[in-house]
Amino acid sequence: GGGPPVERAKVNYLTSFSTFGRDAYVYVAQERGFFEQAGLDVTITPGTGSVDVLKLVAGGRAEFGIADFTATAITVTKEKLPVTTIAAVQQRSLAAIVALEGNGISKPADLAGKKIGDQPGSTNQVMFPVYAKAAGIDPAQVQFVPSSPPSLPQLLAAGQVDGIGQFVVGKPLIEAAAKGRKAVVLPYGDLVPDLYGNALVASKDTAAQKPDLVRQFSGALLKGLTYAIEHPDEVGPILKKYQPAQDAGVASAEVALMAPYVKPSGFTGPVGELTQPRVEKILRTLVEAGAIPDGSVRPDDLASFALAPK
Amino acid sequence: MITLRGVSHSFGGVHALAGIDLDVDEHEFVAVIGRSGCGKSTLLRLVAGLLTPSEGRVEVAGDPVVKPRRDVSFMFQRPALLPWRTVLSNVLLPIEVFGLSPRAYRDRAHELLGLVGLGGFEQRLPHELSGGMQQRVSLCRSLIQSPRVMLMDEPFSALDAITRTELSEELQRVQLELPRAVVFVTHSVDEAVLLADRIVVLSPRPGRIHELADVGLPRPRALGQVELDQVSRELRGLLGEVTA
Amino acid sequence: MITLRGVSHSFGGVHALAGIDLDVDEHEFVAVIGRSGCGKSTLLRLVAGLLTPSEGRVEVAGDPVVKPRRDVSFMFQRPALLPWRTVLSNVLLPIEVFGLSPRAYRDRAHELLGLVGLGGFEQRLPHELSGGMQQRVSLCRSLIQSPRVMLMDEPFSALDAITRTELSEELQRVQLELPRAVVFVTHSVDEAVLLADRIVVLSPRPGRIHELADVGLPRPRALGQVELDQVSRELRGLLGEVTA
Amino acid sequence: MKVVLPVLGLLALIGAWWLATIVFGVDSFLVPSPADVVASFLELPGYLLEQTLVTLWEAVAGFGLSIMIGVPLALLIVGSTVLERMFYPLLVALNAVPKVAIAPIVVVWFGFGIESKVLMVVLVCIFPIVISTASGMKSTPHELVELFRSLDAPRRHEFFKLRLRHALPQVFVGLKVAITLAVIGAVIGEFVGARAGLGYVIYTSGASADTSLAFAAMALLAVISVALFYGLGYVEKKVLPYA
Amino acid sequence: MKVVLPVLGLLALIGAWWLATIVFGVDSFLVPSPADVVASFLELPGYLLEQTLVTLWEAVAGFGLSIMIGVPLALLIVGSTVLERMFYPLLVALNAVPKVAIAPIVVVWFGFGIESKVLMVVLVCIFPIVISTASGMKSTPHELVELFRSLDAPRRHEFFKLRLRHALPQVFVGLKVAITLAVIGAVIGEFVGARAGLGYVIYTSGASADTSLAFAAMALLAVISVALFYGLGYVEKKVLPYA
Ligand SMILES: Nc1ncnc2c1ncn2[C@@H]1O[C@H](COP(=O)(O)OP(=O)(O)OP(=O)(O)O)[C@@H](O)[C@H]1O
Ligand SMILES: Nc1ncnc2c1ncn2[C@@H]1O[C@H](COP(=O)(O)OP(=O)(O)OP(=O)(O)O)[C@@H](O)[C@H]1O
Ligand SMILES: [Mg+2]
Ligand SMILES: [Mg+2]
Repeated sequence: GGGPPVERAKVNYLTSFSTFGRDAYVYVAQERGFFEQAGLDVTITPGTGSVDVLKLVAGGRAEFGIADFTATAITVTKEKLPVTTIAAVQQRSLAAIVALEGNGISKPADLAGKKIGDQPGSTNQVMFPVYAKAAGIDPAQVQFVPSSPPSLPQLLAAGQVDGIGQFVVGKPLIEAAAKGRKAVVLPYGDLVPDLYGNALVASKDTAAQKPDLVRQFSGALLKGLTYAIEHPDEVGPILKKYQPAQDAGVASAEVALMAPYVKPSGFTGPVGELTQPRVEKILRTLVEAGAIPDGSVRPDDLASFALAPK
Repeated sequence: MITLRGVSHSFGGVHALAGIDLDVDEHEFVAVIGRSGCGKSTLLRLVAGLLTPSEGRVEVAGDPVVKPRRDVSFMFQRPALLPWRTVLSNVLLPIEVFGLSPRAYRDRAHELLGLVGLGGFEQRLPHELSGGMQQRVSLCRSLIQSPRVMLMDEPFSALDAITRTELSEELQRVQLELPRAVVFVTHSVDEAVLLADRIVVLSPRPGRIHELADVGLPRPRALGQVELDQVSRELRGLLGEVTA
Repeated sequence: MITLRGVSHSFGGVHALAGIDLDVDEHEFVAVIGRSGCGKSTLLRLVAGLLTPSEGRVEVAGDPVVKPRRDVSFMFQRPALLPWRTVLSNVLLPIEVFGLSPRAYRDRAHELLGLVGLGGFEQRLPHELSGGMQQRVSLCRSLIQSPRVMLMDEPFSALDAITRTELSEELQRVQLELPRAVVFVTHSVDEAVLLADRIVVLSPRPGRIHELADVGLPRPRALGQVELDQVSRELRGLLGEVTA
Repeated sequence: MKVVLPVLGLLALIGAWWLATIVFGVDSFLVPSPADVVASFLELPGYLLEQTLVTLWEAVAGFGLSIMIGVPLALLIVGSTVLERMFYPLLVALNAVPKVAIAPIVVVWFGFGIESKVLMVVLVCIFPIVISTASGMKSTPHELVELFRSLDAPRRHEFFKLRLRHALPQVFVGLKVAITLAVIGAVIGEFVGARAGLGYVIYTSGASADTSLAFAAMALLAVISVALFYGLGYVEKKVLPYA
Repeated sequence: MKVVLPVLGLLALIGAWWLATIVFGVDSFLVPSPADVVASFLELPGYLLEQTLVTLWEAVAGFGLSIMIGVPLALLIVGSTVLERMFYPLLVALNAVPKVAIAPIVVVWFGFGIESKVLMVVLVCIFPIVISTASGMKSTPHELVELFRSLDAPRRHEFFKLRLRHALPQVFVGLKVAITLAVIGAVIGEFVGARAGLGYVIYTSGASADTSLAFAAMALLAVISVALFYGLGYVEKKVLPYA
């Protein structure tokens, strides 16, 4: 446009982890001009996992970030981090155990006696007791080996572990790494359907003092998310434009896989919906799993329902 | 100028010097002779303020010596040149350290180096010099300071007879022009007789001072003079007795 | 035993030695004198195989010298002691390096150290010794090798007259008992006359050999002998001419 | 010779690597073959070189800063036993903190920009500089120290004209250790809150199991390191021709 | 004095830290107060000490191995210009590879046991040992080398009785740098596929946002490092009383 330059609000944003297809919607929002239309000048920085993202948002280095909802709940409870969630990116958790065909794992019950590599503190690990109970196995029979996320695919492919904690959308990546072997994906969402996936987080200060900014940003981001899941094929090339090292095909495939988690079949609410009853349910599940003490946190401590998409 | 009273020094177990009393006048040239290891270098270090005596008192120009002074120069037994500096800038080191302008002393340094036969070696590094040449650089470094007190530890030990004679004469000339207190350690009785007003001998372990002789000969003296040879011969006899 | 033919040596630009011809017989004691920096140390290094001549040929015992030999000992101008070794084990170093048993040579080392007046200092470290004491340790290290050829670079320069005389006499005795080829650099004409069968002088830059004298005096000789003084006096005259 | 031998060594390494991937059938998701790595590089040469420059600049800036802080620190430590006794242990302790673990703190305080990366570089490479400078200065021959003392030289002259100058060869050893650590420090800095740099590429491609790309980035890192190391060697030769 | 001053330094540091957390209101999720850290430690003292021993053992074992490999390597490098020219650059390059990035490969090849951690330690700490040993050996005074040459000493004597002995003070500088790196190497090794050790504690507690516990573990790491460093200093004093 030829109009006078508008002063746009500068915003720092952190992805949940690196810049894979699952986080690519922010680039879609950027590329399609949704942020600009909302009067925002967004700088995207790849995050390095939920806890880091939460600390950086709490520390004021970034206004917004994406973190796993479960991890956020635990961290906020334990460390009293001044952050709040604004929207749920996925309505069902992406957490899953991924194995390779031929490793003797094809259903949740097969996990008994196996070795699982995972990042410590990940949803997969924290929620495993709940998942195991639902699957009817003893969680103590499964051994978790803590490892950094970048090393997980290699450990799995090399057979050092029988399975790894991953997001369901990681399937194409794992299969690419394993050179043609098929991956077996056991999503937590199948057995523990209440859990959210990632959430958009902001510091409590931002939420309290700049609700308009939060609404504008959240709106634009979710518009990007909606566009992304509606046009997965466009996402790969957009991501590749911003992040040349990424594989466009893999990214598009991830987005396609992610679509039913953002908008599960039968889900009628707005994209990003975040409701009090769901959060309450999740907290109860967490208490059950022994991840947080009973009564230590209320849903309002965790989420700004007033700012959540309507 | 220099006063030592009851000075003793030990290194751990080794008793190097014991009960030293010595006075050196303002313009006096004192030669110290004595057997190897008897404590001559230690004595100079005490006067220079590089060592603190275990016992006794050392004074220079009336002040107790607590640390080195700039009006006292020390020429060490070993050349102690900075290996990364050229000959010229080694000679100019005291000037730099004293905060004077090396530029102003450049000509003087060249002159001194020429005098000791090192003209043309100004830009060489120490490792390119022979042992005697290094010693001469160290001599120039000591002379450029024009101090009130000169302490010299075997300055000519690595030099041939001819160079040694030349430099002895030069030193005499300097001393006549601008007299100062000099304490000069040497192994050569001839050299001592040639240069010194007074010769003291240090007897070994623990080192004690024996006044040997006032060399009451007029200056300038020259090696080979009959009177000198005579004094030398007498001294050698005495020396044998004292240091036996 | 030692043969040099047309030997020249340059360091980069510095022409240290030129056209040196020299023969040393099997049992001959040759003293080399010459002004500081004229190339005496360089000459010894060439014979020892530590330097390769720019021109000419060096032979020891009939073989061209391409690298140091174990039957040639070298006493350096500087003591070159290993600072972390005691006096005793510095003296025993050649024994260790030659693969012999240091135990078997312990007594010999003690004996040598006693001879040079260092009895009781066996367990000291070099930095606890005076300059002259270090030089004597280095002398012992050289003597313990019992080599066929001894190269000595100003071995007594840091020693007082008396010690120097004692050690000269000791060296003469050793040479009489077990004669070998010795090349001995010194600055003292008296010492050269006392010890040497033959004295050569090196004139400076570039160093050239001048045969000075066969000291045809019977052994053992003693300092102060009238004949020696006479030879010395003559030599000094000649020396003046050659090195002017 | 000077160029041939290192190249030979490199070829030997690459040959061995290639052979290993073929003969022992090393899984390519663990260690890709040299061909894969080269292919990965050729896919994005411009992008990778850009990232290389980012990392190089961070490493060099941090390294320079480390010298500017480390050498004076070493001077203080040599100059005062009290300071040495008080702060040396702290320096050791600080050095022991795993930088990866404090990276988020550094980012929160210093932001996503180059500052946080440069700080990481300083944190990893200051220690070898301090310790080698201090120990080199302490090893100055006693006879030279005595010379300066006999001249009643000011402390500053003893330090700069003598001890530091004498220590230079050892300082360079410390610098050489530090410069390779500097590169690693930059990479660690880029693991958290970075948008560019080889560390970012490695972290991202590791997580996406793109091992060839990670290896290409590591090869570039190695190239930087070797270049900086030998660049330093060149400077050393200029400064210390006779050492 | 010897004990008082370091303790004073430590107290000053802790005081400054405490003050900072209070006065500047540093967020406790970033930097917990000393009291929180102590409390964290007192909750699990036995467990933490056990983990400390695990890490200590890995670091010491890897450090020992590094000496056993690094010193001979330095001898080879000093002994042969050809080897130096061929393999020094490779060593530099190897050193430049971020260990965090190759940790998975190491784990895949050497398993989750102590071997992979020890290997990591060796990888991080061999370089300073090699370079300081080699450069120390090369700096042997020419007059002493000439002495050995004049004795026609075998190479092995020149190396062991002279050069290596002369280099010892510098070797110790390398060892001191290496030992602090060794601890970090062990921690990095524990970041990938470990079930014990302080690195494991830091990694797990970091991920579960238990910052105080992570800091307690880092404090223990610092204690190990300082202890090893000064232990090495003690050995040095015994071996080199006059250096
Ligand atoms: N740093 C030291 N530590 C221990 N003993 C020492 C030290 N310096 C000197 N000594 C001892 O003190 C005594 C005197 O040494 P000094 O250097 O003064 O002798 P010197 O008369 O100068 O001998 P030389 O003529 O050989 O130079 C010697 O016995 C020596 O062993
Ligand atoms: N390593 C070197 N590099 C350059 N020049 C050298 C080197 N060694 C000696 N020279 C030069 O060679 C000449 C002869 O030196 P040399 O050491 O043989 O003298 P010298 O006769 O032993 O002297 P002195 O009696 O002083 O020991 C000198 O001019 C010296 O500058
Ligand atoms: Mg002395
Ligand atoms: Mg010489």
